[in-house]
Amino acid sequence: MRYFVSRVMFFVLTLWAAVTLNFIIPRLQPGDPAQTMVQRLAGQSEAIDPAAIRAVQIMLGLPTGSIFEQYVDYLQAVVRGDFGISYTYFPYTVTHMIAEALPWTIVLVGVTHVLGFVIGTLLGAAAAWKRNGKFDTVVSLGSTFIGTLPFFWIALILIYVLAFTLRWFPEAGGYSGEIDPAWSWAFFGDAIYHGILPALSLLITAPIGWIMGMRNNMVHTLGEDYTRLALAKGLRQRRVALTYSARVAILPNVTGFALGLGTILGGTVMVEMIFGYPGMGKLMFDAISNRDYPLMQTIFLFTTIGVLLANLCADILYGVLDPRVRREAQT
Amino acid sequence: MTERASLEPGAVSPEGAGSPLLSVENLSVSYAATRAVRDVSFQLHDGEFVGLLGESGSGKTTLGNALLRLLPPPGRISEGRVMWWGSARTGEAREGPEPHRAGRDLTTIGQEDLRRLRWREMSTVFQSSMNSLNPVLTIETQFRDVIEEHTAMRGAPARQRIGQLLEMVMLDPSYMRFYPHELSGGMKQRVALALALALRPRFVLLDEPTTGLDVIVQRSILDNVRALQREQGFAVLLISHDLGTVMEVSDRVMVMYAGKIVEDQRASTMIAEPMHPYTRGLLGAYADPRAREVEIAYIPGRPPDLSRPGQRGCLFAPRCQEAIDVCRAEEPVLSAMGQGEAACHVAEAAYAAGDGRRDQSARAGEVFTAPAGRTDRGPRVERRQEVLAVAGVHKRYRSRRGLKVTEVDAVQDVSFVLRAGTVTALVGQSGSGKTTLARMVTGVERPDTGSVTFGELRVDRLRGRGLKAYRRHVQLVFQDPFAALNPAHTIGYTLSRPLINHQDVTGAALRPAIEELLERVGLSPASTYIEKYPHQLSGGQQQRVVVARALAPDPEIIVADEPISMLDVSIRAEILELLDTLVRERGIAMLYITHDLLSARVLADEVLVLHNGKLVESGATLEVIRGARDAYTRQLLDAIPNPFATRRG
Amino acid sequence: MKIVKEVPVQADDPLKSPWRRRTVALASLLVLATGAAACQSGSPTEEGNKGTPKAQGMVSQLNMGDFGGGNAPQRNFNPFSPTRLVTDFTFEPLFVVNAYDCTVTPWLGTSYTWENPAKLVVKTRSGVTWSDGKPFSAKDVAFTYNLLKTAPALDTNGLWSKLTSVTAEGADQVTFAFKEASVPTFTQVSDVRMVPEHIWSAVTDVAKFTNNEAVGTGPYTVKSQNTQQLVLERNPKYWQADKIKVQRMMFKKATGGAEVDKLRLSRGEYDWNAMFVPDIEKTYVAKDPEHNHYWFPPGASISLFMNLTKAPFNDVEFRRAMTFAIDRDEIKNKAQFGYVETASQTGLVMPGQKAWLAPGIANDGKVPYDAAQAKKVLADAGYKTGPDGKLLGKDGKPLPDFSYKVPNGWVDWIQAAQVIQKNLADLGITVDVQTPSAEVHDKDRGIGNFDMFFGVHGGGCNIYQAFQHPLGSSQTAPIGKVAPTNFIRWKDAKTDALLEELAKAPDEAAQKTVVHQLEQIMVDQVPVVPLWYGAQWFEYRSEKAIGWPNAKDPYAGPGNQLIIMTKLRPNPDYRGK
Amino acid sequence: MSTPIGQVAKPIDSEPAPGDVAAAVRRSRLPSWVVILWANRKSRIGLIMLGLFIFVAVFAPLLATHDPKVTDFAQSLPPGGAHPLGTTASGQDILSQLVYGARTSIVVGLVAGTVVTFIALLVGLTAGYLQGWVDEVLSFLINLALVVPVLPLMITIAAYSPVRGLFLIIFVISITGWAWGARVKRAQILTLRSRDYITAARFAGEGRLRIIFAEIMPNMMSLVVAGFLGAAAGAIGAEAGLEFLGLGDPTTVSWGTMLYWANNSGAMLTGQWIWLGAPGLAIALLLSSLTLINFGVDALSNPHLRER
Repeated sequence: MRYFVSRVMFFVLTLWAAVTLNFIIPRLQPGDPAQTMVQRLAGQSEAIDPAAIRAVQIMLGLPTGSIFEQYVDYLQAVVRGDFGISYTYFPYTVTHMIAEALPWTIVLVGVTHVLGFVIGTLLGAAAAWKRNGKFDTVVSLGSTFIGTLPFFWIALILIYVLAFTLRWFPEAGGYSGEIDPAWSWAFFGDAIYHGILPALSLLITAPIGWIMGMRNNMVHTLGEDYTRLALAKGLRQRRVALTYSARVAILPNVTGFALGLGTILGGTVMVEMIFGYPGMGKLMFDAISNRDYPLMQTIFLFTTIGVLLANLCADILYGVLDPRVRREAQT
Repeated sequence: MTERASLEPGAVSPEGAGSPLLSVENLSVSYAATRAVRDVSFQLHDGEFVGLLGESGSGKTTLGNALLRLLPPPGRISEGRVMWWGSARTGEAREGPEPHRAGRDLTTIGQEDLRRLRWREMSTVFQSSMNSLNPVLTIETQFRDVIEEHTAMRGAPARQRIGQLLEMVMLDPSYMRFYPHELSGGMKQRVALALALALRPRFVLLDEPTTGLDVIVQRSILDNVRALQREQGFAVLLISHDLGTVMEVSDRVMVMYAGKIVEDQRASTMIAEPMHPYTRGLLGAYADPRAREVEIAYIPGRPPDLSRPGQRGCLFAPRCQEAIDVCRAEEPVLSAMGQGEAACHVAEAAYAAGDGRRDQSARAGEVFTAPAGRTDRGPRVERRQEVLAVAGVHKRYRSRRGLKVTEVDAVQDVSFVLRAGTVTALVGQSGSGKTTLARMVTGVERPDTGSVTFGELRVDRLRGRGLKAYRRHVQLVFQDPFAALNPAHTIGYTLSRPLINHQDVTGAALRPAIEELLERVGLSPASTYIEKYPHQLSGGQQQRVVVARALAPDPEIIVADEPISMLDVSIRAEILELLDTLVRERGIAMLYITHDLLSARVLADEVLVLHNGKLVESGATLEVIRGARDAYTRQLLDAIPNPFATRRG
Repeated sequence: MKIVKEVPVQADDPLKSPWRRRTVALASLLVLATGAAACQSGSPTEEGNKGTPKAQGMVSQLNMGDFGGGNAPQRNFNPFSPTRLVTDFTFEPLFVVNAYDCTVTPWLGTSYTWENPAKLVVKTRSGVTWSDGKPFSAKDVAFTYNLLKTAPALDTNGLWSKLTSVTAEGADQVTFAFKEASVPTFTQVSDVRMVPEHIWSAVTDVAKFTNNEAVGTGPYTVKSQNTQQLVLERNPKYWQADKIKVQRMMFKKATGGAEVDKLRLSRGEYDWNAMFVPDIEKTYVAKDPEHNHYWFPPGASISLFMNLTKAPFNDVEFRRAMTFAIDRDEIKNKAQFGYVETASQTGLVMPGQKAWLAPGIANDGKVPYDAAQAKKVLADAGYKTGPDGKLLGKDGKPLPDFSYKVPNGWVDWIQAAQVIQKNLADLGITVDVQTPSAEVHDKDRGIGNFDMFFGVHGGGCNIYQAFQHPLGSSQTAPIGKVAPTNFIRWKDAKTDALLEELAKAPDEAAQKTVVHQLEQIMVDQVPVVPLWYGAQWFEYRSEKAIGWPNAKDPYAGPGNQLIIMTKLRPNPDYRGK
Repeated sequence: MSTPIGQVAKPIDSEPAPGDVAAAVRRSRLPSWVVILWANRKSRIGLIMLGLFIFVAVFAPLLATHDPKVTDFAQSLPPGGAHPLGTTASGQDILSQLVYGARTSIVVGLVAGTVVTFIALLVGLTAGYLQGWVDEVLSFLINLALVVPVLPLMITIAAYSPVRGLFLIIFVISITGWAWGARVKRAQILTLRSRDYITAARFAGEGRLRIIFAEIMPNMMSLVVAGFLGAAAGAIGAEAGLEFLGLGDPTTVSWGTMLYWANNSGAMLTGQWIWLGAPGLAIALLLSSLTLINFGVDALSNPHLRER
């Protein structure tokens, strides 16, 4: 049990650190956030009545008081789930905006990340099983190169070729707008059609890390005595490859799965921005473009919490999959 | 447990059977440019227990892997055949010897056919049981795997069978629910053995099955194997570097050197009449520690590098003291002589001359005679000056797991003294507390109570600078010489550091000082070693460098932690001799830590036997070993493999 | 409809299109005009719902560009909210000031009178109904203005810093009382969109009210909206419904960014859009020369602003040399794609404000590039050139290197600054182009921590502001304190006196006399050096509808949506539906 | 950007280690590391590719036909004639930009790679060698930095920053990218510090610093170099990404800004696929060269792999 408790403790600690980091970063910026914000609301070269600034400050609930009081208020607000009002989408709250964007990203990232993991792990395992063969060479060198392609560049090329030139897919958006978002097949079909290119942009590089990881781990586990013993046992190749070699080799990838989520979320920012996909990445990009600090901060916090949660899940899953780490649980 | 009707335990006469179970014909295996196994032929008969003896690099494990067709890439069988004469049978029913026994070449047989043969007919136990069990599967699953793959047994009967198998190797059936990491090394090895016997195969390959285990456990497992083999009548090929073990349990022993089998004969006759000089050299490394006079021998030099092309003649010739001209020109082939086979021109000539029995006292190689054998030793011990005194030390370790605090008494009330020019052996199993004691002597660890005194210095109270200064007086020799030398530095650099730090030797004086050290440990000419990196030296040479480094500050005390256990048998005595010479000549007090009573017997003046943190026996070496009072000491003594002792029933 | 004022979020998107952001500044300056216009009476007519739009001589649908609200537009039809969606077709002001020629068109107001420079009386239109059927009256007007008083955050024009009261008198008259002479405030007063009292009086927090029903008096009502598109439907109850010939307007979100938007534009998927397009002749017009058109009328002046508290910028002769020294045509062609016009030294936007040009000023006040003349002016003023070719100050010491600050990422401006850098290097003046972030740029600009930068001024129809913002001493502050708009620290008694006079001048003739003198100050004293006019982006297709404003028929600025909607009519040659 | 900064994505090389490297090292007058890396076929290809990029970067002024910032040319020209890759929408020569872009990328890779490696080494060494509470705290920091999504963090920090430009990007990459390297190095130190030869060095009278730098560090060479290559690759990728997002200074000439401009001013519209494609390919090739070099790096601190 100790293993799981320590993982949860780590999660709580990192969560606190992330929340605090999120508090600190915006406060490191020079200048008065209220001034910036009011200026933004009013337009660049307008002279503003100081009273208006004050009014806006009150209206938006901009922080007041000592830094410590602000921190306490902030923590309380976070616990309440109150992240303030978005500057860009005023008077809508940050939470409202995130609630709208989150499902898009969860689906996009979820699907691509899981698919990438599965494809990558399978390819990596296959390459390792036939190591030094043609397939392995192609996969290894291929992923060495493809792995270096920037996400956003792939997205640009895809959009250029498949949307601009061939017009097979829509260039942008999460749905066409003709169909209002609803729980209908028509809408889902439309959303999937719009999601293919963004997903593909992520999917081209998503498996690379897993291919490398799985191949290297499995080359290692294939050389391990238990795999050789499994062969000597006269087990079928499939069983040896899956239960003995791959089963152990996949363990580091499980931890990597959560960490990889952070990477793919990074990619999502660019891909969503390029495709105008209405998810968290796009929202974050817009928040940055518009200096919408509350929104930006909260998205960063959500992203971090998402990765932390995924990490916690991975750790727990790891504990379940690898009996060695929960040694204490037994004795 | 049902017995094979047709095969009476131990009733197999290896020579008598008409056709072999397994025959290896001109087998060669190569790894890239290295020919690891060269033109090996032998036969194995039903129920035979054959030992395959060889030092590291001799190709014995590669040969084993080749037999099972488990060579890791880039290894490949370049020539020859491995014929299997037992056939693959289906179903559970095991009938008598088949009327039709068609041989099948394991090197070319199809994957699927091979798979069917595996485990049902031939199984194996790998060297390191730490890694041969899948860490993420329970013991039960790993048994079930083979049972369900090869038989129709499922569910409860399978579980029952697994229980039986575990009991067979003296493990409680409840362990089947465990994961490998929850078992001790010995238990894992027993599981691996039970697993190998799960389908009652006709042939089991045991590759160093007990290496790395404590001697007592080692002994118990080997006894278990032998008993089971007699009971079930499977054929065994036992691969080991440990001549004592192999000789003791095998019916027949094959000795491998540089990729070739150089001798093959029955164990009983091999002890009496080893034919190949190499075999004789190996045998020389063994002795009965309880004997009145003990002397052990070693073979100077190192095995050849098989990746180097164009080597001619007998590859052992450079290390052979009996070598004659033809040895350097022509490689001998394995041919029948005496009571077995050997590949040696000298032996061949001797047998051809009709007088196979050469002078038995002429052991091959250099001889190192145990000091205790010299009658003048005893009294001198008393006169030696006391250098370090350990008095009533006690050490308790606390480990916390969650809320549970476990306390282990690593050392309890131990006292001893180290004297100049004297070797004190600290003997015990792993976990007996000998490492903790050694760390106290070096000042790395402090006792909870008691004292460690070096002259006027309270070692147990040293810290920081004082401790650093103390290290000038106490030096270490490590178990694994390769790990003890920084691979990134040359020998010269490594030796220069203690000279600079402790002896203030600098500038032009440095190189002569290093050369002197090297010469003193027998690495000469020294200049050829200074620029070398550790990996360019052999194990024995590396250990000499480690010794040289320990000598550099001119210490009063040397703590040698199992300094020979990682070395090949044929060169162990060489290092012991070096240590002995240095201790005597330079009046160094040595704490010699070992689990091996034979080496203690040979090297040490005094022996301390440590068991569970307590000193169970101590005294002059000869007295302790010949007149062991403590049961544990006797157990340790019994566990020493001794090819010369009478075979156990 | 993507005129920048409508979509501040989109426009202020510095990462997206560095070209578009500038328009924010321009837009905010596109504040309306002085001058009066005759009353115009419109007779609202009810219209039946018979047959297809086409059959009735209607354009069935216009495809529009962005509709504001950022990239994830949320329903918000509060016309005062900075984050609103398109409301210009739904809510109407009292008067529409023509952004191109600054004429005033009566709208919900039929006429206005300055009873004195601090009191404005407006007659409101009768017979107008809100889209929910309730009648519109002067009470709604008074309510709307007083609403802004309660929500100062939404009063971004700062009306209530000048107003004292707004009261309705009867059903068709509203009186505005000001603290002081405020004639030039008319453009700001008339800019306010009217909202119905019967709905808004119940609203407690106006700033946070999203006005989902969008009940207005305008020609269009909101039909549907999601994050991808907004559909506006013709309001059959509109008071001048007979002039509205477009049945529906379909706004599409430019979610894919500028590139996708440009692609759609070039494919003819927009009938009306406002965006920066590089090489527009090739990428847009050439795709369908018959129907694809654009018109980029000039907006605010973008000028060289110098720190007048420092030498040599405090020397009028030095500044005068600057007017000759800079190759505006190179900036226009290199940095601005040739889309813009070079600016007049007078501070007016030519040719739209030609009527305001002082008679003595030649060539519309545009100064040609003449490096030799610049050198001569400098030499005459006592600036010598050192042996290394560097210009020496009047004290004979070499001039220091001057910084030229341009907000980071405003690439066309950076390119323009580089042209200036090159031009000044020819005179022996070393300029270091620096690109701090926009925030730092603005802060430095405010506190006077700069040598030179690009300032934006004028461009709107509020000619008072066009001079008062950059030059009024009330708009400045000492170095180190934040100056609202007079960043250059121009302090001139004569300018201030003229501005005061202008604020009081009741009619255009009187205003013109004062403005002519201000122009003269610009030309003689050279407080700033106007370089080019920012362009207003406007692309349209004449396939379905005709009657768009353009260079040949500049009846309104591209931002005067209401005027344009009354002029559009179906293209008789259009064969689609 | 598909791997965290400092993490090296490469397959384990199964190519047999050449036996004659040590001899070659002895014979050659080149630095030994070059010879060692040269011995591996893949890293040799990587070195050649990297060499080309460095050559282009160093001699950019000679190789580029035009000043990459000059906007004197006709806009959006297709490839051909005086502009082999055409011109941008602002009339800049694309080939010259590509050539100068190599400079930016290599400088970023070099500087950020060095800083990241340095921080990673410092944190990793301190945590691994000191142990105790220092290690606990640093390990927590490392793990924290590992789980915080790097790109969003970079973006957030960059977005809040009052300054823009290459310096900021390098700074952001440096302070966000060290975690992986630190973790790997800490783990390595933990195993190395318990080696017998470290104990032996202590008994040979070596001080703590000397043990770290003379005894442990040489055995971490391959890790440090691999870490550096990984960090450099990560930094180059991140720089391009941040520039592409517009978080850099769009007037710097780099592959990232080229893509930013290609995306923002009509490369797709005018069909200038080279403008769009070339910078991305250049990034990928440069990163590939670093990855390829990494194949040979293992041999650096393992003399065993150099000679049998």
